[in-house]
Amino acid sequence: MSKRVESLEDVTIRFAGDSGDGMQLVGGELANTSALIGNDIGVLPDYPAEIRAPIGTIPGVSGYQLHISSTDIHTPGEKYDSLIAMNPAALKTNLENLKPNGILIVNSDSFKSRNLQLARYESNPLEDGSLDKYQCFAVDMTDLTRKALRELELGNKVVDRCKNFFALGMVFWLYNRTMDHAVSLIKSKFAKKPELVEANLLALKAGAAYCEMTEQFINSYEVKPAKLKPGIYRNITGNSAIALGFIAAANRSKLSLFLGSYPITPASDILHDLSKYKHFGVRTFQAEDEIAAVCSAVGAAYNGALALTTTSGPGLALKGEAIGLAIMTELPMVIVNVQRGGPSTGLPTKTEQADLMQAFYGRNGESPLPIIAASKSSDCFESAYEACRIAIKYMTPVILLTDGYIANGAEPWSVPRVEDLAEIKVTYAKDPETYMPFLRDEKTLARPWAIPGTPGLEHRVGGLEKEADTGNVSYDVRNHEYMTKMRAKKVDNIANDIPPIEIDGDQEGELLVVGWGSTFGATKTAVDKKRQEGKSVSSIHIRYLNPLPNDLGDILKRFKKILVPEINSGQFVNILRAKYLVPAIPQNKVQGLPFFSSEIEEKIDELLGDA
Amino acid sequence: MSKRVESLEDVTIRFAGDSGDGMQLVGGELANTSALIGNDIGVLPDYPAEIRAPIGTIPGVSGYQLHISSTDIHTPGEKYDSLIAMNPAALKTNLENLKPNGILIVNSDSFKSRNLQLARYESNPLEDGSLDKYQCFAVDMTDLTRKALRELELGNKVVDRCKNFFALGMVFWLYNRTMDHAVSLIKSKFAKKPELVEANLLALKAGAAYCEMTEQFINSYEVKPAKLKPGIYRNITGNSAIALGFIAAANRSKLSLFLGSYPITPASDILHDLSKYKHFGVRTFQAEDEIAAVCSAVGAAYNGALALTTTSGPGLALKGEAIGLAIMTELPMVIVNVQRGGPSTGLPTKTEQADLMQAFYGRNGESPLPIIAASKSSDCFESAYEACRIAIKYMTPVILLTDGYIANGAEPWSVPRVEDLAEIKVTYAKDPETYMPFLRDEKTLARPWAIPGTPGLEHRVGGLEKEADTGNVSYDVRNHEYMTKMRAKKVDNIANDIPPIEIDGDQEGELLVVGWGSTFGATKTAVDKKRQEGKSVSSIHIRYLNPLPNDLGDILKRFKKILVPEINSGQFVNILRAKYLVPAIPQNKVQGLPFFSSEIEEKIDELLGDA
Amino acid sequence: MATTVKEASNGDTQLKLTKKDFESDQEVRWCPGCGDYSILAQTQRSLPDLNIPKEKYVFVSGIGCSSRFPYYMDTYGFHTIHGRAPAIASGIKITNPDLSVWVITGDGDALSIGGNHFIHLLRRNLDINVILFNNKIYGLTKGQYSPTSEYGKVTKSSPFGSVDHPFNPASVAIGSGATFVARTMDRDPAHMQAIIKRASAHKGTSFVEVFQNCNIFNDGAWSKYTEKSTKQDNVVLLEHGKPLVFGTDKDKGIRLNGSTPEVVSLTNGKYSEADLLVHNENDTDSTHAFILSHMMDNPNLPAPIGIFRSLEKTCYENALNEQIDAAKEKFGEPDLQALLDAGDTWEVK
Amino acid sequence: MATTVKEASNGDTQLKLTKKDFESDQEVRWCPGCGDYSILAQTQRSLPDLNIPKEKYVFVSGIGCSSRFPYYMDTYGFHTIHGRAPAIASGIKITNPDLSVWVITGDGDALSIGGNHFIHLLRRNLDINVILFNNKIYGLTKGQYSPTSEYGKVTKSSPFGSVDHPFNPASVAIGSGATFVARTMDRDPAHMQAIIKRASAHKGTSFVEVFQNCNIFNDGAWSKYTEKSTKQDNVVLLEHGKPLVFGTDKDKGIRLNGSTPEVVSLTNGKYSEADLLVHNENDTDSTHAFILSHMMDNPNLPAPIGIFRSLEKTCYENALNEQIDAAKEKFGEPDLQALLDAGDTWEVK
Ligand SMILES: Cc1ncc(C[n+]2csc(CCOP(=O)(O)OP(=O)(O)O)c2C)c(N)n1
Ligand SMILES: Cc1ncc(C[n+]2csc(CCOP(=O)(O)OP(=O)(O)O)c2C)c(N)n1
Ligand code: SF4
Ligand code: SF4
Ligand SMILES: [Mg+2]
Ligand SMILES: [Mg+2]
Repeated sequence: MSKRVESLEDVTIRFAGDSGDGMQLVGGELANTSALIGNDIGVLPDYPAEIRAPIGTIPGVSGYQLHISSTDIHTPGEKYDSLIAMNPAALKTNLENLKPNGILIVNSDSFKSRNLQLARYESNPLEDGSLDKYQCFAVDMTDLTRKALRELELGNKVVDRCKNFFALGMVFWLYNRTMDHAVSLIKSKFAKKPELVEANLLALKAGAAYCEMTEQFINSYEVKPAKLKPGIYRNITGNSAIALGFIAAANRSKLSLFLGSYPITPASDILHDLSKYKHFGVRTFQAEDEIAAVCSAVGAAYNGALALTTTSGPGLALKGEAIGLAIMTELPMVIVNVQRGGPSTGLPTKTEQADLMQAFYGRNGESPLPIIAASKSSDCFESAYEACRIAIKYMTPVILLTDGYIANGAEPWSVPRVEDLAEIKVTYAKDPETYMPFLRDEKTLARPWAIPGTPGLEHRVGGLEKEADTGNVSYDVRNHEYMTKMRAKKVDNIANDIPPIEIDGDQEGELLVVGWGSTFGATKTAVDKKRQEGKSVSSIHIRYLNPLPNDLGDILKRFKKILVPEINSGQFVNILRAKYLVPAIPQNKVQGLPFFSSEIEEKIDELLGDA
Repeated sequence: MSKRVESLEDVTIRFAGDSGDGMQLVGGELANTSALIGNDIGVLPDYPAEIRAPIGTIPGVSGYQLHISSTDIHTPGEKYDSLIAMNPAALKTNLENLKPNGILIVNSDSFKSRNLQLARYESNPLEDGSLDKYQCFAVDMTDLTRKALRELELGNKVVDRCKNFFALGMVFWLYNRTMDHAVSLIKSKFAKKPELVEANLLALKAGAAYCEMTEQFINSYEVKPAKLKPGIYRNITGNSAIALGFIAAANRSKLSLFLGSYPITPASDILHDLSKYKHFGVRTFQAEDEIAAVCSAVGAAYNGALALTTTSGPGLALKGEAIGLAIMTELPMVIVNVQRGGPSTGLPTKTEQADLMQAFYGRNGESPLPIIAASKSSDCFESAYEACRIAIKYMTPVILLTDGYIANGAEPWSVPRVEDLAEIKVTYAKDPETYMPFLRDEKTLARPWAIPGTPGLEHRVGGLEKEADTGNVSYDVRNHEYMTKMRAKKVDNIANDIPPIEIDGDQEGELLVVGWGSTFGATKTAVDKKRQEGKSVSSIHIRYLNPLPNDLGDILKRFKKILVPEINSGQFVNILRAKYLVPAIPQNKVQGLPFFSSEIEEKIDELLGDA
Repeated sequence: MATTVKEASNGDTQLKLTKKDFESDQEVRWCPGCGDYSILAQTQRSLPDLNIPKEKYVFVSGIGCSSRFPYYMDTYGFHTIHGRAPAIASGIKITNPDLSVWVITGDGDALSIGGNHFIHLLRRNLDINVILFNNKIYGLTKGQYSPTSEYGKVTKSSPFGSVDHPFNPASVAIGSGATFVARTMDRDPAHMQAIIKRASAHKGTSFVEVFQNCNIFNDGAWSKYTEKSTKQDNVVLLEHGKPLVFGTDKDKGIRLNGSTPEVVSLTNGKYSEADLLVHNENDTDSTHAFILSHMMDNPNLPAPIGIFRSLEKTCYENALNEQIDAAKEKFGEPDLQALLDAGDTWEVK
Repeated sequence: MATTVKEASNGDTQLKLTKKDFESDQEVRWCPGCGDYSILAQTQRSLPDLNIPKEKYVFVSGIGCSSRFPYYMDTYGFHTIHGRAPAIASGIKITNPDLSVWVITGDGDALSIGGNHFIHLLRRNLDINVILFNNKIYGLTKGQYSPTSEYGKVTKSSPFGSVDHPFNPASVAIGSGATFVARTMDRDPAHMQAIIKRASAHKGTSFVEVFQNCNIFNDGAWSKYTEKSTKQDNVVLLEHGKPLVFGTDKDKGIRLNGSTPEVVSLTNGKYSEADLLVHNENDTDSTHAFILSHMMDNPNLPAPIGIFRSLEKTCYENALNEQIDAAKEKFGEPDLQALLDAGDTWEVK
């Protein structure tokens, strides 16, 4: 039978199975292979808060969604073209978003009564006709994998764990992907257990062969490489990109890098990543808690290091008091908050943007600091780098916001050339004659950085209010007001040191959609589409949330309506309303998931009228 | 010589001396005596952050300011009519605000070269003519006290510590106060050391006698009783009133009272006070830190107690994560934050209103809770009571804001009759048939309170998102959105359960001054005065900061201009601007001091034009 | 959720509860093979014997795999925030001393972020039972080293080996003034049940360290002590009043050399049982328990299992309630109006 | 602020610093008579002998009366937030092991809010010196009981007497794995100076508890140990290698009965010095130090003063730096571009 290959502009695929089924692994591998082929990709890993919930249950389902495209894309897709469901629970929780007539591959071996029951199915969906509106392929993957691996004489338990690669093999055949990268992944991942290398390779090939041999699949598909900007690319998650951004900033500023951190989902990978780079002189300190983590960073900053701390929402809540100390002592550091679903422990593995106000105000007293948010996984590098630049130049703690979605999501990243990175100049104070701990630089209003070990600059800092210039403790009431204003002014002035806003679309019009953080992808996709439909809608994306860009007020006034989509109950929208007195309209989604571009499209239609 | 008594409407007196000079004691005594006479009073204690800074230095100065009036007043006064300065440093730091031709009583014994030097005086102000514009009385208090106490044969050290009562005796004479209360104070305070009773009584009388005998003082003054609303009055500080408010709420709701707290200035006195009332069944737990303090309260709340925690700004920062847990588990408790100067350790003994945004947003995720602020010392009772009522009725943590000024300040309080207090009804769940942990009351949206020990209601709560009704852990995305909205709605609905705003002045006009918290006194005084001058200005005071009163939006729109004075850099003003899109104007003072009414008057003039 | 308690009193009546009565309707969500299952089962098996009505139990936990425990118990339960369970449990116990309060925690939860609350609970000696699931790893966050991980441990956050010296949880507890300290393991159900019951019986804070296997991120961390083949030579079972004897053939013992314990052979004629350290749970001096607690830190010594220390001492909540009772006695029925009217008052007419 | 260091090196050259070199220009703001003055003076007197250039000192404190200390030292100093000094000091030491880092703290600061950071610092054994000013009270907040206040203590927050059992700071430290533990007092300047110098010399975390009098809120809390008339009978001075002898006429000694210390008379002929417990600072087993640490809890025993334990053990920052050096050795000069380009890359033209 000759293979009919249909060419698609883009395709969305979702793997879903038990937490132990290895869905993240094969999903990630399909992403890497596609990126290497030259597709643009967007991914959304989605896994439970338990390490491994009981097998076969709904809470135990782990999903990995991947959007592969031949054009520039910005989201992990919405409705899937294909769903691979390894058990009934995976089918149950994911079917809703499979497109009508979409491809549904299920591991039919697992549709036994116990599993059906665990997934709360009354009858077997493979038999009751409920899947008729899809192209459903029920494949006995367990059985087929066992057969394919029979020769190896491995236990069933080991063999059954290979069926994820069987499924991947099928998808590879279906979407005409090369197996080269998957082969080398298997070889390196199981290097210490050669029998597993062979087993998984066999499973992978068996999956592809199954599609080739059976006559079930009439079509196969391809997605041509995307036309990305020229450059060297690699696939990267937001958390890895942040780690690299910090190393780059330390390297360029010639500061030593210090991270004080306490593990927390979904931020831990930054700690894991940075722990590896000891030869870059990176010092990571796994502290006893978040307070010790941020405090150790304050100590490192006092000592002249490029100091970091990384966390997620509940951890940021704990760090508030110490961030206040860094503000009072005017020490440079970067606090990364990878937002997750709240309040409290909330939904630890889901995404949310609900810590913006906490970043602004989660401390006692008047304690302003710069806030930056990354817009997508690949933007995390530059955002981290920029956060460091500002922290050092202005002697201030900076909060960098990302979220679970872009932290774990991956996409192609155009790897920068080191020589193109912005300069980060550091000058430690040296001269005992002119040194005063709180004598500010006229331009930046930054105080000098005098580090322990420097002869003649011995001085004391602390959390009590300090006298201008000398830095001595001062209870003088007017000095307090003056210093409060200077701390605020120093941060406000940073607005003069950031690039102007780029408007995507017309410079004025009916509607402006304002994004921040990870709403970037869905917003851009939606607005682009609506503009193509001829609607008067533009979008801007705000990386610098505090201080806001100087030109923002002007831009807002040029549009009749302003829409602010956020994965929270409406936070940034209030900042805009309070500051510019514009009737900005919130669009909110609090479902632990990023926006679908269609949701924003609908809102745009609603605001502009459907005409 | 016959005494000429001049009658004054009101008078402002300031005692200032070394931290060890006992100024707070005699200042407080003058306040109590005046209150008992029937004056309205307002006080402002003002002491250094050190327990006792080195004697004679400027940072060591402790002040106590008292406003005594025959009319209803709302502030501790501004410029003083009389200043009692016990040493050069006290003179130096306080002279600025003495009215021209005001009465200045100095302890001339302490104007020796060492003290002058410590106070950074180049020449002796008693000799260089710099005090000519005041009625200056240089009195050798140390020497006169020693002489008066000679018979007792006590050491000089002991004798010298009595000179504060000598000074008080002078002031008593000068303002024609009865000594009865002071005499009983001395008797009870020094009950264990009879020799000190005698010594201080002698000093007190000697002070008065000195004025009577010498011909220095031509005039003496009196301030007639104020015409307060009928009732039983006592003088009370904000912190004591809070403690009583809580006891009253516990008593009326028949709940047992639990306070988990960690000492911190200026909130510690609430802990001290409540620790005394063991016979009211009050359990106080001095925890190892603020986190343990709030957590113990969460545990007590889970257990069906009326749970409290008290702190100041840095402590609130530490409590954020656990407050989020109380929000997620929907447990009732009251968090008192007595605001002080920030950021960080800041100015611990000074006042500020800079934790409002922290109260709103100092936690991860979408975590709304009700916020109430007390307006003056005597209002703390009702505010505390009301915070309890709302917490219990709506099963929610409530933040109650006060500040150092009203917490330490004292004023006459019209003691309520127990039977007039609002009802606080508590119903614990009992019925295993109908019980579900998160099944909400239709009206209040509160979940049922089922306390450990109740047979058949065994259930689990926690910080993870929970399924509506059942309270089981749920990662369902739509349930999360639903629960997020329900938590917000429950808090928003409280707006239907609070009294309408009272407008002080016309119902519409040119200018509305909006106060919250301790700006009440200065705002009211200023607006009353300007209205008497015929200006079109009204004022409102907002006790319920979240949710805001339903009628607020309407009221704001009836005025052309809106002014929001705050002891911070502008916080509440932004809440109003964001919510109502009104161009409210901030008036800010960040000097660790309350507003003077004159400052608000000036601002009113500026906004309305001087005409 | 309906209670199956036969008699809702705490008196002498036998309540006749069973393991099933303590099983909630929630699916247990640990990895297959996790040691947590055994601890849950032993707890559910032990509680019926305590003859406490089930509505009087409150299980309080922090965050971690172990801290999911309360969801699986059909009692009152509170899954709180990371590290804070002791503080929340304190608020519960103080406001109702009548409850049987249990803190379920992990090595990270109790000793890393929660270290301070842990030691303060021990010193205050509230009558709360603390069960620490020690798997020497952060399970829930997928495998970083914990404060009990061994020096040099390679984990996700220590790819070059950890440079933290570990805590010995029992030593920390004794240094903090703990009145009841015990150690048991997931693989010894009978022993664990006995310890759970003793912990419950102790008035004051009971601290129980459980060797727990995390088969995903730290498999076999305790196998030396738990596997049949090696257990006898590496574990010494503590029995009150008995000398410390161990080994497959009970051929070895522990003797004090000064204050330092050492292993002696009982078969070479040099030492007999009479020379050995005799276990005394109730020693008022905490040194004996301290010696036992850190024997494990010395690779040449076996790890003691059992009750290191059990000593009566005033419980915080009892002392507090006595003060309250005394104050009520002294000042009589509280009169709110009188309280409000107290101090110097005056009347305006 | 200009340094008076004669030679800015840390070599053999004598720096010739004096007490004055360590006095800052800030007015000292403690109550007259406060024990803190003596600790400040002894520190300023001791440092010149350490021969460390003054720019290499960093004094880090939390919040409390005691924590004002750094302002008065003309060295680098950081007055941080309540309880967190050990964590901040850790960040300092890790990023520059060449500095001499000191943590100044109080009983509330170190043991109440800061308890967790304190015990974790001790277990990690960073080369930091911790001086705890123990006045058994919260001074700065005007007199509430602290974690070292005695049971039953009447204070502002415990008008009916505290129902908290106190910590013994030295026992907590030893239970947490401290490698250097010592005790001294504000009223014994010479002893304190000696201890400060030894603490500085120790590589690893040095913990020094100082009995400090707060004459305003807890006057005389230590007088039993510090007053001439009672000191001899209530304090035993620890000297390495010597038996524990004390009493006005050196007539009493401490003997171990099993592992429990007891006082014996040296004059009634029953016991001689040979029967006494001999002090060994360097005992690898921490039991000896633990016994000494909690002798004070027993009112019949004297309080030991001196160095309880001094043991070398890898310091966190050294181990970390060795890993970094080894990694650099192994992977060569860091090449940022190569790092960014690592992994699977592809080129778009
Ligand atoms: C404030 C906060 N910080 C960090 C976390 C992330 N976190 C959850 S559990 C855990 C450690 C769990 O280790 P352990 O207590 O040993 O429990 P185990 O999972 O091993 O049973 C961490 C770091 C959190 N949930 N909250
Ligand atoms: C977060 C925080 N909580 C509470 C306080 C208030 N506070 C300041 S010092 C102190 C206790 C001081 O006691 P201690 O450490 O013994 O020092 P001392 O004053 O006795 O020297 C407290 C509770 C604070 N400054 N910050
Ligand atoms: S990760 Fe480890 S501790 Fe957690 S459930 Fe799995 S096996 Fe148990
Ligand atoms: S309050 Fe006590 S500890 Fe503080 S300075 Fe005064 S005497 Fe010293
Ligand atoms: Mg663990
Ligand atoms: Mg103290």
